[in-house]
Amino acid sequence: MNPLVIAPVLLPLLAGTLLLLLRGTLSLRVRRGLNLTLVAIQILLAAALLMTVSEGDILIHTLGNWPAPYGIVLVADRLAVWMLLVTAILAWFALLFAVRGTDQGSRHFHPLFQLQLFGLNGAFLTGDLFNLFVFFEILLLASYGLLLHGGGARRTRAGLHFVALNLAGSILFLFAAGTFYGTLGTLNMADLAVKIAAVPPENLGLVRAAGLLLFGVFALKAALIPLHLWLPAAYSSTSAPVAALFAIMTKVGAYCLLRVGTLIFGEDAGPVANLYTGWLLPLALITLIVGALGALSATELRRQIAYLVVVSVGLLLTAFGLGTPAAIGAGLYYLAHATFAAAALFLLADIVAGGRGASLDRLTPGPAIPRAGLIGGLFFVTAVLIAGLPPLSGFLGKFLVLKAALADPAWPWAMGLVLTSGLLGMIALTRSGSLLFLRADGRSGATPASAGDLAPVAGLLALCLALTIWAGPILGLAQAAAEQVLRPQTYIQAVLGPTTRTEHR
Amino acid sequence: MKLRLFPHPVLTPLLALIWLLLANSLAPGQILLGLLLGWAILIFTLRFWPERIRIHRPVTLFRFLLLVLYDILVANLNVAFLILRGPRRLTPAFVTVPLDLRSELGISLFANTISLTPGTVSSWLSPDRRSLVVHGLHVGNPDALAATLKRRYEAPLLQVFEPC
Amino acid sequence: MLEILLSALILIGALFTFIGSLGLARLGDFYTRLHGPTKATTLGVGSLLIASMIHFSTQGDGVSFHEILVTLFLFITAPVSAHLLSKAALHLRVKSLASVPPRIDEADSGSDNR
Amino acid sequence: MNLFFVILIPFVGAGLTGWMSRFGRTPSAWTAGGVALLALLCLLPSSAAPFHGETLVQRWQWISDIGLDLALRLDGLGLLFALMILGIGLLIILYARYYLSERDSLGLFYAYLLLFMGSMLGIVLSENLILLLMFWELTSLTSFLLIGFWREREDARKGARMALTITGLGGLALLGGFLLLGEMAGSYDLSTILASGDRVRAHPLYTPMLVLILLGAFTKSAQFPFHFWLPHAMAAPTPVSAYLHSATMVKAGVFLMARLFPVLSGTPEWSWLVGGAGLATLLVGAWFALYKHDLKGLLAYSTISHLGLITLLFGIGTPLAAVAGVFHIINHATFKASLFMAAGIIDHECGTRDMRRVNGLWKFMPYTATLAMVAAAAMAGVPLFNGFLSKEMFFAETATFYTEHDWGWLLPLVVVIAGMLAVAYSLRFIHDVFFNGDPIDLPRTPHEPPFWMKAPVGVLVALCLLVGILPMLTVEPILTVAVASVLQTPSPVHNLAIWHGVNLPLLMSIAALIGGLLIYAARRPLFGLAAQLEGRLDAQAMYRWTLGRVIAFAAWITRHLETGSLQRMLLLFVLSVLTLGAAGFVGSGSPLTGIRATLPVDILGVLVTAGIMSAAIGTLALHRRRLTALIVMGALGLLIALIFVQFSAPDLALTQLTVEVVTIVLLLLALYFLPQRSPAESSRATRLRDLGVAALAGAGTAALTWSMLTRPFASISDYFLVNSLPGGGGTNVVNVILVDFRGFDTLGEITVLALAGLGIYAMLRDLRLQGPTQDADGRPWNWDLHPSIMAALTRLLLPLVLLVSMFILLRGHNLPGGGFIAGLIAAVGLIMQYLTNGVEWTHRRLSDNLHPVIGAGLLIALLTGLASLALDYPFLTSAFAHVHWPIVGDFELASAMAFDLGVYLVVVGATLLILIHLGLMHRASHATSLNPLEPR
Amino acid sequence: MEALISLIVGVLTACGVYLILRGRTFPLVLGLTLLSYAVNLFLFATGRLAIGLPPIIDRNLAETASGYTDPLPQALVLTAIVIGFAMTAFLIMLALKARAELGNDHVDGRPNIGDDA
Amino acid sequence: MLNLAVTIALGLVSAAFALTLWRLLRGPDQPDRILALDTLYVNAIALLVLLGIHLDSSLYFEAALLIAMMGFVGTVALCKYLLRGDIIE
Repeated sequence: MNPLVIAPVLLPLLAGTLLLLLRGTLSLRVRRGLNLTLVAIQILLAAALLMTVSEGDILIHTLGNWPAPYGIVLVADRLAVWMLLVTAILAWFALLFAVRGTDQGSRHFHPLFQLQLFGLNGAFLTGDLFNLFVFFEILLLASYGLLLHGGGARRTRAGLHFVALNLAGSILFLFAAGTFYGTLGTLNMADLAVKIAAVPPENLGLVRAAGLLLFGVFALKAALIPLHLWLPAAYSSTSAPVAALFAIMTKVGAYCLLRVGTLIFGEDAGPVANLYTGWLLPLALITLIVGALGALSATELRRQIAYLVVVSVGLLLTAFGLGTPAAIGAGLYYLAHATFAAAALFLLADIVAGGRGASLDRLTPGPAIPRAGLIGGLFFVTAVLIAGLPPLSGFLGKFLVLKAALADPAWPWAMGLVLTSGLLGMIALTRSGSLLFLRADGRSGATPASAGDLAPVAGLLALCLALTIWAGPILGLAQAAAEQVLRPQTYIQAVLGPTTRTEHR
Repeated sequence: MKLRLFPHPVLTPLLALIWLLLANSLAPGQILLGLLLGWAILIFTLRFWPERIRIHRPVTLFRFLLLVLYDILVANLNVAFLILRGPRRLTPAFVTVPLDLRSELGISLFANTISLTPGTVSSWLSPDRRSLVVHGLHVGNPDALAATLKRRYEAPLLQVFEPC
Repeated sequence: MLEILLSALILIGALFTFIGSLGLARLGDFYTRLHGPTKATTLGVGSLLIASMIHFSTQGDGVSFHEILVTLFLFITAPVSAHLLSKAALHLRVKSLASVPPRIDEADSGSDNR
Repeated sequence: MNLFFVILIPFVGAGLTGWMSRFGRTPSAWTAGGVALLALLCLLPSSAAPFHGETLVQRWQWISDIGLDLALRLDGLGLLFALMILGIGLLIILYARYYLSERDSLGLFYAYLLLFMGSMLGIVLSENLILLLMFWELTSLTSFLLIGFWREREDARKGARMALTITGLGGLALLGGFLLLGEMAGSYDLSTILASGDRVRAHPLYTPMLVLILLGAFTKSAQFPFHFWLPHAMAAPTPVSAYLHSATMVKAGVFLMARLFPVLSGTPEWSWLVGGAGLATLLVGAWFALYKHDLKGLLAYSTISHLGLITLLFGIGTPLAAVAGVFHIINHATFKASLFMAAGIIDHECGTRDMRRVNGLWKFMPYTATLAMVAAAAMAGVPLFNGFLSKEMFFAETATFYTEHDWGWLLPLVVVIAGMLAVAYSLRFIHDVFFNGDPIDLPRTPHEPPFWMKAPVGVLVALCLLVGILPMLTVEPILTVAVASVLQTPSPVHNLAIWHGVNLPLLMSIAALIGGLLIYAARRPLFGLAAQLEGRLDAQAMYRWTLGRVIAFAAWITRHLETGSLQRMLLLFVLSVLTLGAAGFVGSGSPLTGIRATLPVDILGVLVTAGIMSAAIGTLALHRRRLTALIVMGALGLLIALIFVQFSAPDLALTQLTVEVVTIVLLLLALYFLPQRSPAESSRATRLRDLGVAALAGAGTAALTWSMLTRPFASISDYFLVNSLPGGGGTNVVNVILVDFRGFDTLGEITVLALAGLGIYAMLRDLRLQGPTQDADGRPWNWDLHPSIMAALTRLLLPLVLLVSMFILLRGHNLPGGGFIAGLIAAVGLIMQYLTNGVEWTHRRLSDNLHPVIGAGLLIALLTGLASLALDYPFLTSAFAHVHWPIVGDFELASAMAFDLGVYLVVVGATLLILIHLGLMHRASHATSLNPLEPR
Repeated sequence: MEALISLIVGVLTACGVYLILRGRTFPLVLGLTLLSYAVNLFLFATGRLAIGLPPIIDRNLAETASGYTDPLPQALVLTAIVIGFAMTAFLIMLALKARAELGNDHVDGRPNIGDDA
Repeated sequence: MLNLAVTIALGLVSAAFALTLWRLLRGPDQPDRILALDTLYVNAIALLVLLGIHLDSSLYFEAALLIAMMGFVGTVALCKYLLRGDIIE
């Protein structure tokens, strides 16, 4: 019973509660510092967990001391911890940006922020399908609050669409989870995996339908075509730190697709083995190209970045859809990169918009940005990252995915579409970059961005640089996580024990 | 201070009684719990009560309640008959009843009694609270109805709540 | 004997419930329809609750008086609902078979100074 | 190790130089020069190795798992290129110091230049293909910065973008090609790849791989039809052009062909693709070069043409052709760099580069003119200059080709025509600029440039001469080792000499020279022809058109996909889900109906079903009259509660009932601010479509339900039933599940509720809505804010309601109820006070600061769980005990009850928070009492 | 009985889907409410239908699992109802905010649409 | 006999339900519908009591109690809406 497993879930909840209760007592400065400290502790926690699971152990925490599959379990395997770490790091930088003023746009930013992390961490750790639903709702509701933070017509409209669509998604989740329970009689994911392998043929239809409905839920979260349409407006209209934090949101969907696709519908799932892969790869590839086209046609920087997030989702899910250890490992590496890079770009876009006065981030000639050299340099580096150009982590990720794709019969498609989308993304970013930084019409914009504004961006870029330099060991971690994910038996044994626990009855 | 801690000597046992009804039990633990809750809830809710309710003639009130119960029974039979007989033969009418009651609670109780009893629903209270418009399902003589209502219900209520 | 009493109470209760709803469905205008449910159903549900009380009190698991609470609730709330509904209908000038006293109209519209 | 530093030094030096620029232009220039020199010095210790036939490989582990290491290699080819890059780089640094004006940030320029230099060195020194590719793309990026250096100029920006787009396209294709190549060879290491040529050429994917790699090479080296970016890149400062477009960037493409020559060449595909592209480029470039009035434009097209020549040589594919190719790379670098620098001097001095205006400069700057003329002669292939030698070899190779192939005679012919054109444009460069009358309307009066600006040109021109006259002494050793590493065999026998006797190549050269003179003489009519052709054969227009189409297509598809319409998104969502569900079920072949026995239908079931169906359809039919729809939906909620009652779920029924009412109150609060009716907006067809989709969705879920309900199943629930009392201490299994077995869910659930409260509270700030002053029918609102009959009685009800709420809370563990339902009941009771007595009245009695309540609730629930964690049990482990107190008797204390209390508080707090603040929101817009008789 | 429940779920879903495809916020809320009714019923039904067997353990009887309906779906539905309520509340608020900031109650806040048609 | 009575009673209450539902959908005015909803709640209490007797279970009592409470709140809120539009003011 390792309390380390549950700490990443409980800490943000406790933090959120305390920040809520102490709202009136503590000054804003103190609360900011407190929040930053708490998120930093979460980074340390995740890192400690990563150390613990690096040997391949899977840690579990049986909540309420009820054995699985009856109680809810939290499961920390390499994949989950990987996600935790990426989330915590991202959150810290997003928060660092937010405490420079965005957190004052509306009430309760800090509790909402922590509760958002509660939802995210819970979703990554839980080993129970219905509990996953609950955490989805937590992270969604927190994200609604954060998304709307600050207000404004565009934000409200986007928020309304986001909320409505996700509500529909939640309903679908319940249908899917219900069908699973009504057919297999359990909700624990490991137990589901065990039961599904032995599903009688007459129940196959229900199980498959449930699986694909769940696929629909996750596809919506992950913004897979044609369910990606909520993303551009939502991400482009919200405040910068929130958009940066949202870089992880689509990855939750991707994570779930990977988790469910490998655990429940993995190789050992008998008649329903690999149910997701057939759908995932083609859809991911189309997403990739549609996202790239969207980025090319965007007339605002933030919308363009939002579409680039769609592109990254496409590439990520392409990797997951390929389903080999190499591909999934590549995908996990890319996931970290894409999250940080997109976040950096969102933050940068905010600085750009702030520096251009009334022109904001519209891709039209406008006033010169103060400190254009520095900001432009950062933009250049970030754009190189996002577009997947060498020599940074974006290129490595793309290269790894492509290399892994060669083993798949569909590799010409994968290669063609990935490369084309890369080209389109590059053209798009070149256009916007040269427009924003090179083509100023001389008028001076607003107050210059301070070093403090740029620090989170620089920090995120430094992370990407670290991802590049230490690509070897980091990729090793990702690869190990991928291999572990593809051996669901270890997960099942860790959760249910060596023998399937039927004697409890 | 004493008032704060024990706000109402009657209502606390009353609530405890209701608690026992809810719990369907007379166990000592439940009685204790009921009293405790009756006390705690009253402390919290007493400020929601508009005015100190003072009952001047409990016996009259009790008699009045029995009368109402009886009237409800009769009224129900009456209305059932009217409904079954069909809508054609009904002569509905609005009747205005002048009010002597002044307290909010008194008026409310009067109006409610009217609604529960013979073929009448209190429909409208004038802004000055001096008259109540009543809808009758089958009214022969409006003035007589108004007089009956005043005599049968308002008078005892006046005695109980506003003896001046 | 007890069973007969119970059955009678149940049937009476159900019958009055039914008649109340019948009135709601049959009668000619809103104000007359209002009478059915407020009265017939209070009695109907009342006798059903008494039946339930008797039934469960005689089942052996001790007395069952908590049905009184429901009745109490209904008796407090039903007239209030009826009054409010009637008031709302008058405010909305819902068509009435009986003539509406003119002062209601005056008070409701004339004094509104917004 | 030193190779690593050769590459690293420029990168680090770039930063240093940029930083030095704050101390002035000269320190910055010195630093840049020093950096380049340092890199060169670093290279020298290793440079002997290639001459001994060794290939130096240095390797650092990076991502070894996937065959990506920092592996560098130094062989003859690499050394040759590295020397060119560094050597010419040094000259360019010197030149740029004087070329760039005070306004330009020299430090930034040098930083970019050094970055580019480092990238270029990386390409030529990479042992690992992927590493090579990374540097390849870096040159694209850094050249983007260099070309767009004068960012205020529109043409610079466009040129830079175009260059990046085209070379970026190539880079991506190259990535694909390298991936395939690495897969075929089993490694990304050049050593391995170069040794596995046969395997690669026999691979079924050879052709696509070749095409992809060549796409990369061709775009970089500006081969037809991708040549058009190069002239536009002339918007760059001239030192950049001199560097990038003579010795470095554009040479990367031909370098790559040389590098992979042993692996890829020797197949018909190679010959046709490479030879064809080279030949076309040779001609097209030469043709356009002649007619450019812009000095740099002429040089740009001539560069294209010469790159075509080199490509063609590699396409021919014989060992001697490779020798010629490498030789011409060297020669072209020298004379073209000097020519560009000369052009820069002219531009610098005259303020324009238009050859129609720049005439007769011989009088103004004789030294520069001499240097330029020598370089131009080398370009034209005049004997005694280096260009002549390689051109001669080139002619020889085409002549050999003629003997070996049908239609082969065409090649020498075409090549000679190209040679003529080359002579002609070289002549034009010399004649137009330095002679041909007087300058016309120049912005400045030209004179000789500073010495240090001419010096680099002089060095290069001297090299042209030296190589041209004494090839064996100067260029032969390095050429031999370079060719050896290109061919991976010892260099074939070749004889670098001016005079080989009268043979076919010499005749061809003479023909070219004479023809060139003739063409130049007849240039006037030809200019007209060219002007006509230019409009038609404009690859750049095609590029623009294509890009425009792509962007238009992107915009079109995005516009049609992302219309910003929620209805569309939802429709797509529903359709996707239907597809997924149907595909899942239908694809399995399972029967719809299972074998489980069904319950008999009873009267209540029919009643409720009929009721729900009519209420649901009623809601649908009446949805445009919103209040009506709401009322009908209220009935629906009640009926659903009845289903829960009927099928043994009292807890659910209670929950459903309370939630329903709270929802209705909430909706009513909202409806006040919304239109009372929905307009009929959708067309009949849309409605029919939606009805169809809705019917399908309904059929789908109905089928799913039916299919599931008719199948037997075994679930984990028996465990809960058995363990609820002994393990959880409660008889209401649902509640025990909620607070114990799955207490974590509940913790999440109350967090959701708290979040909703907080989110709404946060959202409501600054939200001011004006409610209507009359209802939908235009009637003013009733004056009576709080009808007194209602108010008086509901106040009495409050203690009753709270009592019930406590009752439901306390019994929940054993009988239907629990914290959530109890909390809602209490909330409803309190809301009722708001409803009947108004906000102000209630506020005097009840604080509206509900955050502490929510927070306390969450904290209690959380601490209950943490308590067990502190005792070394898992989170939320429950404990319960039977306690016996005198008088009170037996009762049970369970930690789950504390948890339930937390739930209760959160529910009360959140529900009230939501409803009250919505009520408060429009308090401002309200007049207070409206009773005409009550005092205000 | 199972057929009736299936029918109910189907009809509720159909009506809900139709309503969420309307262009105004209020029908959207109504539609989502209907859909959550449908899914709650569905989730509830996953434990199969049983009449008169509420999962309240009788202390006097032996500890046996038979004779009770499946309690787990009920707990799940309870959670789902609560979450659904929270979500609906949030959506309603958001609809109001949209009405205030976009000027009308169309889900897309179309600028050229009048309010009361 | 009790069973028969309960069955008949169930039939009667169901018929009452149906009539009320008809009024609910038919209208014609909003007060009619609210009244019908209110009546529906009362009918539901009757139904629950009957069901309790029928199934011999007192577990339905709380539901009845809650219906009584919630039905009232719903009706009050709806009426208030008709009168004032703004129900919490």
